[in-house]
This record gives sequence, C-alpha cells and structure tokens, in this order.
Amino acid sequence: MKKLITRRVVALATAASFAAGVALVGGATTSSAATETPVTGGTLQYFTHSTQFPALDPTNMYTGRDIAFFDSYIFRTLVSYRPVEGSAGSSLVPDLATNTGVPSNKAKTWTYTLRKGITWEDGSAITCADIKYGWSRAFATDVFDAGPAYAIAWLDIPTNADGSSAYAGPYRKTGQALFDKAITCKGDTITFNLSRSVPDFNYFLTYPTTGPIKASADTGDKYDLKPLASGPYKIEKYAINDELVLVRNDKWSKASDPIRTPYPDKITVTFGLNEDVRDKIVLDDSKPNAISLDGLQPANNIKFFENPANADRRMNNYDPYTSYLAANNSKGHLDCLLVRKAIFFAFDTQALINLSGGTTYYGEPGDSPVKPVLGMDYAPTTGNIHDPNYKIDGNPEYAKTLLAQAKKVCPTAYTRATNPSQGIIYYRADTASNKKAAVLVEAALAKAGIYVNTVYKPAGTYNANLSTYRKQTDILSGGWGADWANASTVIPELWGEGCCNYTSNKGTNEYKIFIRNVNKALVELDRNKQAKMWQNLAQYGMDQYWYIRTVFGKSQQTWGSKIGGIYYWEPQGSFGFGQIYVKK
Amino acid sequence: MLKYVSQRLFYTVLLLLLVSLSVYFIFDLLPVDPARLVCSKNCSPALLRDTRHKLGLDVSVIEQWLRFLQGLFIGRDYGVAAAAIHCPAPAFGYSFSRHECVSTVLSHAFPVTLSLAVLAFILWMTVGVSLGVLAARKKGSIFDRVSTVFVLIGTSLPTFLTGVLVVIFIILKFNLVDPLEIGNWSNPLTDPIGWLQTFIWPAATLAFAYAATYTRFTRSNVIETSSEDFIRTARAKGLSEKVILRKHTLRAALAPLVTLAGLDFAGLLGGAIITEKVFGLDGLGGISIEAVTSSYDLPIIVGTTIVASTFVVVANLIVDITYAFIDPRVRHA
Amino acid sequence: MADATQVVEEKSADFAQRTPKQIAWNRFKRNRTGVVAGIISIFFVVAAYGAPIIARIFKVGPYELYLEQLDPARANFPIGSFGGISWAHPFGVTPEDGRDIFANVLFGSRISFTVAIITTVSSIGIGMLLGITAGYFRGKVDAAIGRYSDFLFAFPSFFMIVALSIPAVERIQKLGIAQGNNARLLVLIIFLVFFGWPGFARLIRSQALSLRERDFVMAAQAQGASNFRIITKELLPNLWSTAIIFVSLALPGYLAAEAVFAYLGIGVQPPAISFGLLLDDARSKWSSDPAYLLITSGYLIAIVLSLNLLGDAIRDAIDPKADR
Amino acid sequence: MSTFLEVKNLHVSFPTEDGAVLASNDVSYSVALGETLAIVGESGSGKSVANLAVMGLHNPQRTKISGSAILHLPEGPIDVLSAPNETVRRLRGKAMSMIFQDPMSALHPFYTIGDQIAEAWALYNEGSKADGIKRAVEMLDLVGIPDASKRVHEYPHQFSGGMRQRVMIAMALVNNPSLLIADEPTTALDVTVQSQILRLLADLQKEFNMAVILITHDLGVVAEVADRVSVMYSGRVVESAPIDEIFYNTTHPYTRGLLNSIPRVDNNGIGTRLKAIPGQPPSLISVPKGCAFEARCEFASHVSGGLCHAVNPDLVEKAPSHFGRCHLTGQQVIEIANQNNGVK
Repeated sequence: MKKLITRRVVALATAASFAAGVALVGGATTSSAATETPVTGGTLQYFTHSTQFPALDPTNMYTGRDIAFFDSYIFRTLVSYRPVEGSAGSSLVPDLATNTGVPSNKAKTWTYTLRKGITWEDGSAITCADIKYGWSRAFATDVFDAGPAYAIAWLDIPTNADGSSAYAGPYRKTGQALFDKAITCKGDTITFNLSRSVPDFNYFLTYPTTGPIKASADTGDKYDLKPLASGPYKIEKYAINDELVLVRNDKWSKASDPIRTPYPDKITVTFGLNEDVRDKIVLDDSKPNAISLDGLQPANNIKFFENPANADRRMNNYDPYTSYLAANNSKGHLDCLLVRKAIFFAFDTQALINLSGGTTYYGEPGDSPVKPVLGMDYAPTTGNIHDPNYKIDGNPEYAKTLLAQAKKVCPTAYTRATNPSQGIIYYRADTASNKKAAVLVEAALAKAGIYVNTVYKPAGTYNANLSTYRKQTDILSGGWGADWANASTVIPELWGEGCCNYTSNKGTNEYKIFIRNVNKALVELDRNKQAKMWQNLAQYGMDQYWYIRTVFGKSQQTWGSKIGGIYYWEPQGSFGFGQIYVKK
Repeated sequence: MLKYVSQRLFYTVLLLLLVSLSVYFIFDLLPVDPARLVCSKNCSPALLRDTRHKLGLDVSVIEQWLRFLQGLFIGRDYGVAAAAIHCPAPAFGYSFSRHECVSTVLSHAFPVTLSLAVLAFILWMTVGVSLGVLAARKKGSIFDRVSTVFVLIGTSLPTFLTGVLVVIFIILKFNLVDPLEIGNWSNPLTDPIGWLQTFIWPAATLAFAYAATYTRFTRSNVIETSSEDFIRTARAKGLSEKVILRKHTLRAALAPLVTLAGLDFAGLLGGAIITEKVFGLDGLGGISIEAVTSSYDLPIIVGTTIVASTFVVVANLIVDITYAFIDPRVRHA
Repeated sequence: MADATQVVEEKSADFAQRTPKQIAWNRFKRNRTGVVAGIISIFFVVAAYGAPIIARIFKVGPYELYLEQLDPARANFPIGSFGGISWAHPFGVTPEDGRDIFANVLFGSRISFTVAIITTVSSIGIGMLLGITAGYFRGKVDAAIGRYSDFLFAFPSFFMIVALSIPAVERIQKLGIAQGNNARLLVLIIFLVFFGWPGFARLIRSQALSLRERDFVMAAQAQGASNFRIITKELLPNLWSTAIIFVSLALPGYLAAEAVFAYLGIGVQPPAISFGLLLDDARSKWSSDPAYLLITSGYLIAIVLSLNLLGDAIRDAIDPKADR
Repeated sequence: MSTFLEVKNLHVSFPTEDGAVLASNDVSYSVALGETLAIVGESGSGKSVANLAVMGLHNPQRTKISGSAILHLPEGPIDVLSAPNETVRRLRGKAMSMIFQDPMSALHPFYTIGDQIAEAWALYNEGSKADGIKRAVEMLDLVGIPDASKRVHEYPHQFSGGMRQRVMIAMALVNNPSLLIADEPTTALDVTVQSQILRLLADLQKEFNMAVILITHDLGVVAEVADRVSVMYSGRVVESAPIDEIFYNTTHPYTRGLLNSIPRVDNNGIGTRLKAIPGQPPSLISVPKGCAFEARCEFASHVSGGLCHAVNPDLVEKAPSHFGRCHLTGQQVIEIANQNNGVK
C-alpha cells in the first residue's frame, strides 16, 4: 500500500519542534555527511526492481523520489528546496531565478528574474521563453497527463464548458493568445498571472513541470526518453528495463548554480532487477558503491535492520505519505455512517502492524489525512483512534453494537456489510503483501460479522484506474502525500473537488457547506488562520469516517558501505541525491 | 514439390492475416478500455475522446486492423497535431508507456530473445539428443537410469522454480555474474564473453526442461526405430552397428524431432516469458509480460502476439517443407 | 531383435486368451516403480480430496490464522526452527499470516488437481469428439477442424492466456456467470482447454483415420451399422489407450501449469488456497524461511514426479514398444 | 549336392519375467547348395527364431542360444553360433542373406532403393557409388523390375508390395550369397504376386546355385518350390522329410492336421471338409514333459499308457530320410486316419 502514492509532502520549517520529535526515528544515519570530506569522482550506482522511472519528461514528473533525483542531477527549476538534512531542507532557495518569487496583487501575480549564465547541455542559454514553453506543455493534456494540474487550475486562462482549459497546449495552439497573456516575458523577468490568490505558489515552482523546456528540442511523447539537461549531469543512455547512465554536463557551471555539488563522475541506474537479487545485494553489501532505490521485501527488511553490522547503511523515517481506505459514500454503497464506523472499529490494526514488522517499520495508525510532518496544518483529531472504544487489535463487540443500530437506521448498507452473499467490495492492488494483508483484514472483520469481498486489480495500472474503481467498490485503498507544506494540497484534493476524491460525496447540503469552507481556506492569506481552517475540515471528514482508517507510514532506505553523504531530504521524502558521493 | 510449397505459402499468408485480425477482435471484445488506462487520473470525457483518437481506437475494429496492415507497409502516424509521432514501416503501433514505436521496442527485444532461444536450443538439442541416444543404446544400464531421473526431474520442476533456484543458489551464491549485470544485453559479436555470461544461465534453465523432454523423446524414438523391420534388414545386409545407428536408426528416429524442434524453437522466438521474467531479460517474453502486468500496454501486447504468431506460422511452413525434404513419403503424398 | 522377442511373447499361448486391457494390466503390475508411483499418486489424490477430513484429524484448518505461532518482532515469521514445524503443525505455518502449511498443501493440491483433472478431461472430451469426427468422416469436416486447429496453434497460447485472463475474468464476472475465484478458475480452465484440445484431436484424428480402414470397421459398415454405432462400438474401444497415454502426459503438465500461472498472478486469489499461491509466497520468503519453500515445492514436485512415473509405467504397459 | 548349412541341437530362449520362453528347442536341420528347405509351422512354432539365430540377428542380451550352426564355406566350416559377432556380421549379406515377410516395412523409407542396394553391394565390393547404382540396376533387372534404370532412384513407398519384395530379393542377392533365408516372403502379398515371387526365387536359386531356406506356414507354397520340408511345432522339429514323403506319406499327426486344414485340389477330395486343428499350442514357458502336441492330438488316445503325456518322443527315422517325432509309427498314423475317415 505504501507504493500506491503519487504525491509528496514537505515538513514545514516552522514546525521544527514537531518534525524533530517525530520525523526522524530509528536512528537515521546522517553523520557521515557532516564529518567526512566528500570525494569527487568515481561511479555511483543505483538499482531498482522497477523497469523504468515513471517519467523522465519534466511535465509528467510527479513522484517525490524522482523529483529529488532529477532535480539533483538533471533539471533545474526557478526555485528549489535547500539540499540539506532536517527541517531546513524544506526552505526554498533560488535556483534558475535570482529570488524565490515576488508576489503582488494579493498573491495573484508572481514575478521572477532569471540568473545569468544558465545553459542547456547543448550550450545554449536558458531563456524566459523556455520557461514559458515548459509551462505550456502541461496544457497539452492529450499528450501529458501524469503531472500536477496546478498550472491549468491557477493560470488566468478561461475554461471551456466541459471544464477543460481554453488553451490546448503548444501542439494544437488553440487559445495560444490566452496563454501568452497569462505568462509574460520581459527580458529576463517572467511574470505569472493567476486567476486567484495562491499564497504558496512558489512551492509549486520546485516541480520539474514548472521548469524550462527548449521548444526546438521538444519531441512530444518521445521527449521522455532523452530530456535536455540543465543540471550538472546529462543523460548518456536511457533504456527501459536496462539502465540509465548520467555523465557530467560540461556546459553546466558551478558559478551559475548555488546549490548543486556534483561529486561522482558517472551515475548509473540499473532497472528491472529480480526482487530476490536486489535484496541479496543489499543484504550482502555485494555492491558497496551502489544504492537501492526500493525498499526490501518485508522479511528481508527485518533481517537487514536487525543486524547491527548494517547500522551505517540504513535509515528509517516517517515518509511523506498517509495511506487511507476511502469509503464509497454514495447511495447503495457505504452511505451509512454507522456501517463505516463499524468497519473502522472492527479492524485489527495490530495484525497489520505485525505483518509489516511492527511499528518500527510500519508506522502508526493515523487520525487525519494530513500527516504530522506537515506541521501547523496538522492537529490531532478527536474520535476515531482516540475514541474510548477503539482497540488496536479490533473491537468486534463495539462494531456489532454499531451494526445493530445500523440495522434500523440504514438497512441497505447493513445488509451489504453483513450478508455473506454480498459483502463489502474492497479493491486493492494485486501485490503479494496486499494479499497477505487482505487475509488478516477479512479475518478481523468477520469477527464482527462483516463480510469482505477483496478484489485485486493489476498493480501496474491500479493508480491510473482509481477514478474508475471508486464507483465500483465500497472501499478503495490509496495513499497521498502533500505536494508541499500546506494542506491545500491535501484536503481539497482528497475530499474536495480536486483530482482524487474517491469518497464519491456529492449533493448533500452538509457536503456543499464543506466544499464552501474548503474554497475559503484555499484563498486565505493569513497562514495561521488557514491552518486552523484545515484542522477543522480534517476533523469534520474524520468524524464522517469518509476515510475508514488512515496510517502514517514509515519507509526505510539502505545503501552500500562505500557510499557517503547520505541524508534524508524531508520535503521529497527521499535521499538528498545531490550530496551523495562514493568513498575511496 | 513446387505446387506443395506454393500451396503452403498461400495458406500461411492467409493464416497470418486471420490471426492478426482475430487478435484485434479478441482484444476489442474484452472489457478493457486501453484509452481509459492511458488517460489517467483527471480523465474528462473530452480527454478520453482525445486519448481514443491518439491510440487509434475511435474507429471500428476492422478499420483498426486495416490501418494496422497499412502501417505495416507504409508506416503510420500516432498522436495528434504537432505532437504526432511517425513510426516508419513496419509500424506495429506506438507504445505510450515506453515512448517508442512498437517496432523499435520489438527490434531491441528480439536479439535478446533470439540469443536466449539459440543458446538454449543448442544446449537442449546437444544434451537431449545425445543423452537420449546413449540411453537408448545402453538401455537398462545405470546410465539409462540416471538419464531417466534427469528426465523426470526436468519434466517435473516448473521453470519459474528452477529459474529462481538457479539465481539464488548458483549465480548469487557463487558470485558467478555481477548481480547488477544479470540480464544485461551484450552484443555477441563485440562482447562474446559478456553475452555468454548473460545468457548461459537463463539458457541452461530453459534448456533443462526442454532437454528432459527431448531426451525422453529421442530415447523412445531410437528404441522404437531400432525394432523396425528396416533396421533388421540393414543388419541382415551385414552393416556394422555403427553405420546402422548413424545412417539408418538416427535418420529415421530423429526425423520427427525436426518438426518438434522447429516448432519449439519458433515458440521460443516469441519469447520465453517465465525465464525472461525470472532473469530480467528484456526480450519479447519479458516485455510482453511487463506490458500485461504493469500497464496493459495494448500496442505492445498486440504487437508481440502477432509477431509470436508469425514465428509459429512461418516455422510451421519451414518445418513442413524441411520435413518434405527429409521424408520422401511426405514429398510424394 | 527386440521384435523377435515380442512376437514370441505376444503370440505365446500364455497371452493368447487375454484382452489387451488384461495384458496391459499384467505388464503394469510387474513394473514395481510404476506400482509404487501409482500408490503414491492415489495417496496424493486422496489427501487432496480428503483434505477436510484429514485436516480435522490433525485439528488444523486451512483458513485458520495461527497468529500465536508468529513472532511479531520478526515481521510475523514463525516461531521456532524449520518454519515452525511442530506436532500441531507438521509442516509449520506460513510467515506473516500464520496459516497451517500442512492443511494448505492439502487444500492447495485439491484446487490444482481439480483444475488439472477438469482441464484434461475436457480437452480429451473435445479432442476425442472432434478428432473422431475429423478422422472418421473426413472431407469438409476434417478440413474445417484441421484449419481451425492450425489457427489455434498459431497463437502463442501461454502468453494469450496471461494477456487475456484478467479482462476475461472481468467479463465473466460482469456477465454474472461466476464470481471471484470461481470466475478465475473457470477462465483458466476454459483457456487451457481452448488451447489444449487441438493437440489431442490431431492424435485421435490420425488414429481414427487408420482405424476406419481396418477390417472390422469395414465389416461393420458393410453390415449397415450406423455411424454412431461404429464410432461408439468400434472406434472408441480402440482409442482408449491413446487417451490414457494422453492423460498420463497432460495431467502432471496441467498440475504444474496452475502453479506457473499463479506465479504470474493468474488463477485463484487468497484467501483461497492453491499450490501456485503457496509456492509464489514461499519463493519470496526463501531467505528468511527456507523450510517453507522446501516443503511446498517438495510436495508439488513429489506429486508431479509420482504422476510422471505412473504415466511412464502406464505408457510402458499399453505400448511396450515405445520404451523397452 | 553338398551340405551348406548344418544346424544341430539349436536352443533359443528368451528370458522374460514369467520365465524363459523356449522358442527353439533342440532344432536340427540342414540345407545344401541348390536345395530348397521349407520350414513349416504355425506362428510361434520357432521357425523364424531358429533362422534369425543362424543369421545372428537376435539381441545377444535378451537371448540365450546354444547348439551349433555350421556354414560350410569354401575357406572352411564355421560355426556361426559361436563365432565372434564381427565375423558373423561379415558373413551376413555375403555368405548368407535373408528376406522378410513384410516388404513394406523392411526397406528404409528415407533412402532410394538404389542407395539401399548399393550400400549392401559396397560392403563387399570396391567401387564408386555410381558403380553401386549400376549394379543395383542390374539386380533390379534381374528380379524383373521394369524400367530399372529409372526406378532405381525411387523410394520404397513408390513401389507396390510385390515390387518391393523383388527389391528386397535384389538387395539380398547383390553379393551372390550361398544361402538365402526367406522368411515368409509371400505372406503379405496378393495371391497372384505370390507365385510370381516364388517362381522368381526358384529361378534365381538355379542361377546362383544357392541354398534356400523358405520359412512359411503355407503348405501350398511348400508344394510349389521346396525340395525338403521340416515341420516345426512348439519350438521343435516334429517331422522332416523330402517333399513327396511329406505330402503322400505323412507320419506325424500334426503335419496331417496341417494338410487337412488346407484345401487340396490333388486328391479329388471334393466334399472333404476342411479340418482345423482344435485348441492352441502350449505355452513355450512351461514346456510339457510329454509330447507338446498331445493335448490337441486326435491320435493320442491310440497310444497306450499315457505315453504321449509322460514322454516326449524322439525324432526318429520313420522311413529313409524321413524323420518324425511321434510314438506311433507312420503306418499306424495312416491306418488310424483312414479308420476315422471311414467312420465318418
């Protein structure tokens, strides 16, 4: 379930106290970066079971690890996160721009100035037009559809009747004039005109989709195979299920880049490793200058982490993601609060924790879609896991009493849950660990008289199909991380009218009020006030049990013994790739 | 003979057309909407329509198939407007998950599959046939018994299990191959050692199962042929046992092997799914199973299916014609 | 050389009065390996279909989660050596969810056997029917069936099954024919049969072709016997040995096939039990619980091996020429 | 006429799991150059087995052979049963040849008949392949295959059954063997073709002055070509005599039975019913102590004291060069037979 995630989170600098207490657990090893002198040169190797990166094309890039990877090596954006350990890593620094953005007009207009001496790998200068062209590609939704949709939502361009933008991207060129008005270039100064106040606009500019693309080098869908580099490395080879090879970009100059420190001469990523082979490499340290981009299989994970000899080559952190079970609140499904609650209280969370190797590796039950690492937007909610009737290994008796009430209040949903021939339909991705977990879930719910019909969907296409699945299933498992340190990228997306509302809420007056409050919070310029609003909205949704349960997960990373400079880059929930070096 | 060949040729072409058409029909009948899969999270009806058009799914199946045929000969454009991508002939389609023309993907995958198939074929034919012949000659001996055990183990172990065992307990245990290099393609002409390192283990795994079958088949064929009347005739003529075995027994006993081996080899050219998956080889089998399990990449699925069918159908033709040369009875039938 | 021996043996008075079935049975009885393999095979089948009773005797349930046998500190891996083997759990318990492996292999083999048996029997049924039809009636029927089986042969059947099974399962569920694991099993069996019958049909066809030229068929035809009667009374009794040989080859193959497809994620899903699921699970845990892999794969190999040995013995008994 | 092959006390047995099958039990016979010996018997009587032993075509691992079979070659006598395998092999095709019952399966389907004949020729002759083919054409001409120079390049399946048997004969004779063993050469052929082949064999025998052993179950064939006849039953020779003696002076009840079971045109026997021999031959595994034919013999009741059941009769000379294996004399057999016919 931890793998089913498309977004990322940042820990807010102002919430340092919380982050310091919770975010780093299990003794993350980061001291090497501080005490040793980094070594320049050598080959740094990565390996993964995946056959390819989900995307190399900046416009389609949306996963934290990949953004961290490519931002460190290949792509530059106007603004970047500071590449350091701890909460300081969540602060913004200018990258291609000379500043982190100047808002005006109630944060509806944002202005940036480009740095001098910034170039592409072919030696040509990166211009304001390149930035603009990069933004325009996000509008070509028939070509690129995997990246974030904020450009379309925020730029001051009208929408068509069916909700699509009046601008159709740089290939069809429909509505080009509208786009040319929304983003304007004046020498090295670029101005973004937005349709509403976006106080946290500059955080979005850390995404590669906001970076430059050279129009003459754009090959559309094929650009994914060989994007033009602006960072310290360029792509020498990229073959799916084979390898990615990065070599130094000799057109990049340290003088133009205040953040990046490229140590290795060459970086390779080997794809498509058999999971057993991958784990064996990690367990045996047989490739000391290599880093696994994946986690280990649970059994091997425990084995590795329990061995003190490996203390110097592993870390364990709260990752940016909250996994959740979304209930289908529409009629004929789980449109009954009592039934949703019954399922929540019947869950045997302890069994699932044990399955994943205990709280050390699993994380802990959550009480909000917003994760504590998000800082001020999170506040503990009441009810759910704080309810006196909540038991970590399940409370089937209480669930039964809830069901008994449901039998009278909402008989249809009650029957759906308790009739063996129907049962609650539960969609999940077809992976080995999900299968094991499903067995435990079914067993636990059966104790409360709730029947579950688990339906496995192909893992590879699971995420892409969530919007289809949400209408067919009663429970849908998913995961979400904030795009940056603001719940504006969580609550509206998951529960409001954003991309990924799988609760199928609509119509009711209560829900309409909820939406109105969400939209108010989005444009609130007072950050403290906004945080309070998010907290209240989270409480409301949790009280409705729209999400039957949430988990604040952890993730583990490992690396070879000859690797130095490792730290956990909080905003990306991943390695700080840029500072990694190979020891002599 | 000429008539026989041309008849078979005509039939083969017809069969290929029919197979490709039915592949289109089969995938159209199923409730998978490839456009839906490609068109991800924010799929509006307009976007879905665009995606259908992009994938060429907005026309009837027959027309899709005709366009496919056309693309095979003159190439084809995929996508829309300035973002359209041209795939030159033979165009099998465009994979939006691999960002390449299917023909390019196939042309990269094919050498991998071919290497695996050729090496495995050589291994299993040498081992299978020689073991089979020896076991037949020394019927009932210890050697025969050992080979029987080999056959039984080979036919009983599922390949995915042998593959995994080979990887874990041979390759990794004895550090035979750099673990990051497992499944890496090397050109056999420029880097024969690297090529052999990559392919010897998967080929051996694959050959293990086949060799067992071939040992059994060869052994029983040789034994059966040895009791044929014409072998007794050869003996009555005064031929030595060596000549009888070489010229008479093997010729007749191994002839059916041509058909079997030809078809098996052709089947492998379509991709050895399990072996390629276990060893991380990016051959036709590897990419086809990847296309099914990770993204249901229909152009790749259709492309590999049609290519694999073509291998089988063409191999059938070649085998039939070859067999006609070997066995005069077929030729004159 | 060998045939001289055989002529004598076949024609000596000792065998003269016996039917071919008796002769085969006698030969089989003398093959000690075959008899032992046969007994073991029967044992496995009985164990599979008697699984509910056996599990009750051992007081284990296939769906019970013996979580108390697991060590939460070790990611729910079994407590004790060799995968938690004990008197209560003779084969140990599965890691992570603590199911009894003994009960699971028994119930798992039941699904595998069921798939294999239904598939084999259906392939034989269809292959027999169409093979006889083609071989006996010849002409257009033969041509049509031959072309159709050529056409089926052209498909990479294994890959087609993999590629089509997920959508096909959805379709079957939508049509309401079957749900869940039943739908998956149904699809798997249908596909296996669909691609499996032509091989057998070809075999039967060639046999039927030669049989129809034989004297006894001619005689029956001359007497005006109906085609149906000729097929059932004259042809079928002469094809049983071919069918049995085919069963002996196909059954272990289909048994293993279920496991292979499960490895690719096709076939039944938990909490149902099948061999493939067990094996695939065990495979991913080899480093922490090798006993699990050893026991499950050992059990499968033992089944397939004994069935193969039995098949060899049956083939020897029916058709001694092939393997003497 | 000089004796060419002398088989003495030949025992051939095949060990099986039920016990040894004694297929040839103390068999003796001989044949001279220019002479045709017919060996007659039912299937399983051991007639082929004995001759395959002479040719050395039994699998030595599965067969136990004892006795002797002396070939009187110009360079001196040799016992093919005790000679090394390689020596015997060198005699096959050259000193002794054999043709088989089913010409359909006795030729290799993948080689032209020219190749197959040339291969046999090349074993014992120096010369190119073309020479071999030339010789093959000659031989095919000799055995009466029309258009031989063309047909030499054809494959066995392109020939009819009779033609194939001619090819077999051509191949067997290509190295001028002194002994030809013909194992039921006409059984698988049409009746009209049968006599052609037999006549061909007779002609060639004269031409090459060969010793011929004709193995058959068909007394009609015997009558046509044989000089002497040995009748075998249950692995033993039960009667051995010149052709006329066998037909007109039968001394053995089994031979009588055989004769009665074929239609005869020479005894005006219109109205005589064909008589099959009742019962089956005994098992070759547990050889009875007494006469093997006793159980089926209608004359056995005429022998007193259960002698037939207790004692196996020896092969004794019942008349000059007429040997029989029966407790009754030839005269007794004829008398009893006549009585029986009279009763009916």
